[in-house]
Amino acid sequence: MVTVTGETVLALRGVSKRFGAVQALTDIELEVHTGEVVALVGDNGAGKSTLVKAIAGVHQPDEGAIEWRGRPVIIHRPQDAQQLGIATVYQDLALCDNLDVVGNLFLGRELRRFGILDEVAMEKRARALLDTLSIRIPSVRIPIASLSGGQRQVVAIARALIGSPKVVMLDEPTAALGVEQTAQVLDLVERLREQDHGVILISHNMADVMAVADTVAVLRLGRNNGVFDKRRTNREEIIAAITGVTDNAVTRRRARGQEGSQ
Amino acid sequence: MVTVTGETVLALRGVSKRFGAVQALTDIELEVHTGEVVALVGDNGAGKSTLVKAIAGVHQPDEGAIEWRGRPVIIHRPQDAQQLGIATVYQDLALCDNLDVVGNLFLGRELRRFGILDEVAMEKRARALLDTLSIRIPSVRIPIASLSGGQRQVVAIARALIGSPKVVMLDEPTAALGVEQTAQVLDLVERLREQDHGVILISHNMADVMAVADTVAVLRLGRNNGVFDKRRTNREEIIAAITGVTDNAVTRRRARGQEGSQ
Amino acid sequence: MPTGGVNAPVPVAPDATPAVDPRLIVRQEGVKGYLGEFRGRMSSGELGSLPVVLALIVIWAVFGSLNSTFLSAQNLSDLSQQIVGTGMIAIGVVFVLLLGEIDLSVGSVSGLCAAVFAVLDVSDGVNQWVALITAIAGGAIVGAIHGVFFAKVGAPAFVVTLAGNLGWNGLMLQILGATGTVNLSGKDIVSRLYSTIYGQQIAAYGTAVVGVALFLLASLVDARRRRTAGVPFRPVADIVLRTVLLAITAFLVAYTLNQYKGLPLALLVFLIFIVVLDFVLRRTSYGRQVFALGGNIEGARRAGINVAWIRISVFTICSTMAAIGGLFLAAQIQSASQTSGGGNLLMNAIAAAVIGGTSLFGGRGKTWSALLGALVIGSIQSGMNIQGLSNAIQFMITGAVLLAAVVVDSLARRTRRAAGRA
Amino acid sequence: MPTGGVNAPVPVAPDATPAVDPRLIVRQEGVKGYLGEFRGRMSSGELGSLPVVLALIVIWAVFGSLNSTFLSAQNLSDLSQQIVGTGMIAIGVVFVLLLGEIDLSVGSVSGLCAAVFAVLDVSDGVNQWVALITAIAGGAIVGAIHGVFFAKVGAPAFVVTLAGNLGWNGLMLQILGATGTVNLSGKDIVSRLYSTIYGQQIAAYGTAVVGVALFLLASLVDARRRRTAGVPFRPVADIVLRTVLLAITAFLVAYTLNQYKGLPLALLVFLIFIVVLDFVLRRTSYGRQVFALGGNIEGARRAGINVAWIRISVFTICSTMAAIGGLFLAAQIQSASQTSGGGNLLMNAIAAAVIGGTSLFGGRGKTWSALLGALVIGSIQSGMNIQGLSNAIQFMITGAVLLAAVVVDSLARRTRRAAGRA
Amino acid sequence: KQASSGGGGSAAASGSAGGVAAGAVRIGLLLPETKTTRYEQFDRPLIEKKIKELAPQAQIDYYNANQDATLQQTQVDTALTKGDHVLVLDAVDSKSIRSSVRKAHDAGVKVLAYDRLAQGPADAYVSFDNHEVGQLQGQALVAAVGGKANAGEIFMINGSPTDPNAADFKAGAHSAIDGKLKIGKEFDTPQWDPNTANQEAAAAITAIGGSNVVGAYSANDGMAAGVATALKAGGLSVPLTGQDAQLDGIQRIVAGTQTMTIYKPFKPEADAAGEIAVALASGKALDPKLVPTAVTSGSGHKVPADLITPVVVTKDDIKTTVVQDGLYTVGQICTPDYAAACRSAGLQ
Ligand SMILES: Nc1ncnc2c1ncn2[C@@H]1O[C@H](COP(=O)(O)OP(=O)(O)OP(=O)(O)O)[C@@H](O)[C@H]1O
Ligand SMILES: Nc1ncnc2c1ncn2[C@@H]1O[C@H](COP(=O)(O)OP(=O)(O)OP(=O)(O)O)[C@@H](O)[C@H]1O
Ligand SMILES: [Mg+2]
Ligand SMILES: [Mg+2]
Repeated sequence: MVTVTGETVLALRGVSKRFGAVQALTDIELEVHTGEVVALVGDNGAGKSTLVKAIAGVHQPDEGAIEWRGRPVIIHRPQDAQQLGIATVYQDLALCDNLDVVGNLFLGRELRRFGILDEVAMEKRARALLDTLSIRIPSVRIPIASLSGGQRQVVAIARALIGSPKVVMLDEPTAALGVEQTAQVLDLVERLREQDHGVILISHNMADVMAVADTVAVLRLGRNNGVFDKRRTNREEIIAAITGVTDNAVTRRRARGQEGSQ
Repeated sequence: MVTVTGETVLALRGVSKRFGAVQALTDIELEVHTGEVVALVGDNGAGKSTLVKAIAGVHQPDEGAIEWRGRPVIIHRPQDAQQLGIATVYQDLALCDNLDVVGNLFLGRELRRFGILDEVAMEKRARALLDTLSIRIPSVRIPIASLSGGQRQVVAIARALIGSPKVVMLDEPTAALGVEQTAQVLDLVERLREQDHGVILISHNMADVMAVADTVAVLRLGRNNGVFDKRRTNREEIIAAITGVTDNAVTRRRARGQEGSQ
Repeated sequence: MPTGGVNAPVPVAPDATPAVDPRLIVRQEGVKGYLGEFRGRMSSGELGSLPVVLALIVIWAVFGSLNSTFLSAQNLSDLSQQIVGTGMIAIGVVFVLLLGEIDLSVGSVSGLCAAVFAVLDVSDGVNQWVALITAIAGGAIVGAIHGVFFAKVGAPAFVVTLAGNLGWNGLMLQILGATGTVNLSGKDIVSRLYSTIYGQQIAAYGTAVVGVALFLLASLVDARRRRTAGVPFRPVADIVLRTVLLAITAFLVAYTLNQYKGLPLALLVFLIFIVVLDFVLRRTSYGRQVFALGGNIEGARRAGINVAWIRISVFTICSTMAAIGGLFLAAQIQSASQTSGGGNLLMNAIAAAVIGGTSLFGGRGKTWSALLGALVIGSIQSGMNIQGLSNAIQFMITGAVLLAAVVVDSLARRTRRAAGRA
Repeated sequence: MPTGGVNAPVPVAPDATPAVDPRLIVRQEGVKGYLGEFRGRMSSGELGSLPVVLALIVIWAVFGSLNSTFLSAQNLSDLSQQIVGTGMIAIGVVFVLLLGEIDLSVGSVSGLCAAVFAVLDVSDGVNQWVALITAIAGGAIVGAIHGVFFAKVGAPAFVVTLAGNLGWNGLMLQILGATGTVNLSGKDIVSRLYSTIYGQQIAAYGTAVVGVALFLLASLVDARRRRTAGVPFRPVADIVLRTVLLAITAFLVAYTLNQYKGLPLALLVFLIFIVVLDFVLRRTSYGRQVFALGGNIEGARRAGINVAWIRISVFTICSTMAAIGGLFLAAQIQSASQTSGGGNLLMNAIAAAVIGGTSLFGGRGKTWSALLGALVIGSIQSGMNIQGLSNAIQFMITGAVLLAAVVVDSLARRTRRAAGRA
Repeated sequence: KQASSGGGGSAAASGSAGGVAAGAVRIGLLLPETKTTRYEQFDRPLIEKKIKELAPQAQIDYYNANQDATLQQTQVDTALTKGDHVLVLDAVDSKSIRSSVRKAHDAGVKVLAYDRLAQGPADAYVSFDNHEVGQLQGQALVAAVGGKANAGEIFMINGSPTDPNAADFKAGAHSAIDGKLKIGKEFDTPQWDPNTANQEAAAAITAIGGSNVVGAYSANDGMAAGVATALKAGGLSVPLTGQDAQLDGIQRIVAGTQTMTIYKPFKPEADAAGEIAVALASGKALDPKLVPTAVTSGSGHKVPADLITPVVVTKDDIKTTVVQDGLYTVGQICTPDYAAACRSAGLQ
């Protein structure tokens, strides 16, 4: 349906995932190309985060395959995904509350000097990184537990950028961010695209999605519900796909929109 | 600066709060009237959540007083706030992961029958409540730990409505919500106003704020930075107050806005 | 870029009820559905107590095959009494574990209260009921003291109860001081609580019938109410299946007990405590709040729960149960001595709760864990006794069996962990 | 409603660096600032080890005033050696506690390894170095076994190590079997590790000087690097103040030791272990990952940390330290017996770690806790011994002192809890 | 005495065929703990050997209560379930075992109180007198201190406060020491722990003042290990007692760091127990030769008894006691570390 120039870096083929009595994902197909920003949208509980976690190695899919640069790979653990070059910002952030900002940013890939942690270099780099994201954090040496929601989210985003990932997955990265920080993150997404990275962006904010996405993939009740090329679609079409075209939600919403603009 | 008809139900007088080496709040003044929606806005880390927690009894202010219907009150613990009639949706939700949806919704105010938990009545009421918020939750008997981010947020919002609060404080209630759920929550806020409740709404989404707020109070770096009457202000003025007028952020932003619209 | 429509406040039709989630895999009715669900749970590792029961069955089979006396009615009947003391203490431990805390004083407290009863009743000649109530109330007060230091002063429960472990043991030694071991008369209420065995066939069978009938009735009433209220309910076939399973177990136990001497009062009291406290945990606001505290203390506090009060009460319950357990243990050997509450009692009580499936990290568990865990530990002990090995070998085998029991459980839960929910 | 400007992607000037947060209350330079910060920390309850040190000073003052022998050089020197065995084990426990787990087998493992050494060295006449290495490696293997059952099979560490507690104790009895207690020769490496005391004045003072100098040097080098890199650094006045405090402590200790026999090798080895493992925890990726696991396992896993490997290694470290501690304890009585590793050793080791300030809930603690906690427990024990009270009274007082020590700590942390961060 | 009682034993064994079907004799052996070497190392094999000798078909069930009175009670239950005819019962707590003894008695099972006089209707008793053990220790210490009695003080390291037997040793020792030696410090040692004993001794030495210490009482050899190192660390060489004749204790005596230990000739005790047990199994009245005396237990029961005298072992009579009785060989005692000391003690 969509044609993009870049090479296909990541592809999902018929991925399904069940939790107990809930079939969270059914037969999901998804492709991400280099230099492409794929927005993954869907209602609450549509399965977006589950999909991201399946790619990141947090959950193993029950069925289906994940392909990396055209070759099927098995991602058992988050390490595997990282080694492939997939960086993830989780919706629940998954930071270690007891570590300080620097500790969290570099967790698992600490900078070392003679085999010993190079705190000075890490601290310097951390400050630089946070500054580009326009966030004020009282000190990079206070534990994450004492940061505000938005400050934590920025730390989680900054963390994803520390390795040199090929594909970055951002699960609602701007949910808790202020206006300026949101702009910075969107800017960052565009910079990632310019550097030929693949990006999966999950967001409920249509304005953000329309601003940066190349492709919009819609999930509904754990199933694919359409992939749209940003240039050839509009907001209404996507919202219709999110809430279900068969459902009369779209009609209702249109009516409301007209009412609202009266 | 702002004149509202309703009675002043909640007022803060010179509230300050310090955490270790961080002065999170300095001399905050705030008034909430019955039937008024006060939007509390500010940059990340501005101190919004800290303020809400101070009112809710989670933190004790170091200085300053909280007035309830004109009389100073001391709120030691969350119970105290609840007894006054203040319900709070926290940014971090503060749900009990091991309890199911019903358990969380009614926590601390369970419905009883002959002194025993009335699970049937609670389950029925829970379903009804979640339905009005348009959320799909597989079952109200699964533990909160297995819900999606948005589903949890809706549970937290529903919980605040179960008592019959006089003042409702919502700390970024729509951060993780889908388009339809967001609309429902905004709708709910308006219903609360119609019922003459006071509402404090924290949000980074200017569209939401402008849609439902009567008054917009801006925090910046832990200090009051202006209270605006919605009818007599505009988005740009508020954003300027958020990012700091003395700062040149506003000018920069305007320039960008024009660039963007070129 | 069009906005408006999405974020603007919109009136919602009150009938905008979403249909049932289509992704929810609904269970079929009847036995078939039951089996289907069982398979589903098995693959997702949500088997509850089943793995422990399985481990228990394996333990019994092995010891039974090594020596037939193990499965004799007499030994099983003895076992059913021997587990009561530790089991009672383990019930209290379950409460504390539900908070995510630990109580290291239960051994000492049980010894202290046994000593208080014995000295009052035997040495001081106080009325036995007064002695009994003093002993149990003493346990409650001890628990409240722990609770206050933990909840109000904020000292870690581990250290508070460790201090209690020493302090109360000292107090017990002081109380027993002059005389050392005090033998009970054998005719007092506590001794009788243990030595009474209802020999009539009807006692055991009757209890089984009443228990099963109550269960059936409660299930049916609940299902009816739920159906009327329009919320999901358990189908009748399902209720019948569960009742039949319960009935088989109950009658097997009653039959075995009747083969020897009959229904021991101690076992009956133990079961009553379990059922009542299970009810408290699952069906009252109090119990709900205990679970909430174990799940997320800050969440519970913000929900307006009086955290300090719940904590103090839980420690009080724990020490009270320790006191009751201590009385049963004293009744078992018909004396209170300086060794009371010592030895492996503390570890056994905690291990019983943990092996029975109560999490050490709070918020997950049930009083039935105490029964299951005490059975596992008691069975290993009993089996070892019958084998008559040297202590060195016995310790090693006990360790190995304990490990095996918990490995069975862990393997069954594996999938669950993989899903990040354990 | 105008939108555009806010959510649209905008190029950001790379120099859009926010200024330093104006709300950060910056400390003044020099002693005044130091005191100011101290007051601030006091009021917000972030005093680190200070409350425990305070509790320790109170304990010493009280026992010292009751009986002057308590503060005699001889007693303090004895104390400095007596704490080593338990302290070494407590270091290992700190590691496990950092994960939020517990190891109940340390007592048995320490006894097992002592027995292995004694039997190999004395009874079997193996080269003492081989015996030593076998014993310590044995401890490591035991720990790895626990780790595998915990990390790979997923059995709760509590039960795995409880099983280990029994099993390894059985193995120890088996190993000692034929002869029972085995006396060390008194000339072997292990005995000498304990009995060696460097009598020259220079030994203690020299060690103190070297330690203080290294601390000063490291602080200065670090401050210089930080200043060059433009990140916040500790002002020189501050470094000097800390160094002076350290120097005073170090020289007081050295002076006291020299008053009696000199610097005990055991104490020196203990301090070296603490410093080295503290370095591992705070300055290496490995240590960082241990803390991360204790803070948020799922977070650590998602950060790509090999959770299983860290867990196994931590349990290996813990058992290895238990083995080393066991050798020191055997050296203390110059024999390995069936009671080795029994008694209160397990509880004392865990209590030492917890009282020293390591959290039972993971993610917070340091190896120095082992020293502080072992000192508190050792001091109470020693003070009680000097008083020579009856055991009943002694237990009660020990419990009370333990409670008092932890209450001091808790009250100091109160504000912190009030801020919802403990 | 040994020979004659042996003869009586075999007579009883052959007679047992009448009482219980030959070969079906089941004897339960219940020992209290494993932390002291003697029980599993000596008592168990010796008693089993004797019983096998007298009644080759006999089946012996072994239980060890691991110092836990409640566990011992369940073990008695198990023994009754298994159908043991005679229980050789070494009580963890001689008082609290009463209900179990009565239960066995009611079930028609004979109880031989071994080593410790269990309360309740026991049928026979074989033992050393705990009080006497303490007394012998005390006397030996008084003798060893000798003329220095007034030059300083001793300290006492008693056994576990939760072990009723420790109280007997303590009382016996006091009866010999009080008035003859000055006791500077006295400790009860939880769980007989040697490391704790070490710390207690160090504290005592500090408190009394090194040069003022003229002797040390340790209730058993295990704790004596800890006391000996503390004395050594304090640069002291003073008399030190012990009990149980553990190998390490004997070695310390050879090396001179311990003065004495109490050797309870386990073999005669165990042999007597074996004989009486087999005799009890026969169901007939006990031959008075087997139980020459009688004692009254704490519960007021008169129990026929055979009391065996404990022996004090010092450097001089190692050869004539433990070595002669085959408890240890000279080779076991005189390991290379002790070779020199052994030679000077005349052992090699
Ligand atoms: N660990 C789990 N156990 C059981 N069910 C789960 C689990 N995780 C997710 N689910 C279920 O799977 C469905 C999809 O959840 P998911 O978190 O992927 O939604 P989402 O699209 O990210 O929603 P949101 O926009 O609210 O974040 C939900 O119905 C949820 O209840
Ligand atoms: N418990 C705490 N300990 C220390 N500092 C804290 C604590 N809680 C908040 N702070 C600090 O107080 C400041 C205000 O935090 P707050 O959570 O109130 O911000 P906020 O306005 O809600 O931001 P956001 O929009 O990101 O949620 C932050 O700089 C934060 O670091
Ligand atoms: Mg999500
Ligand atoms: Mg906030």
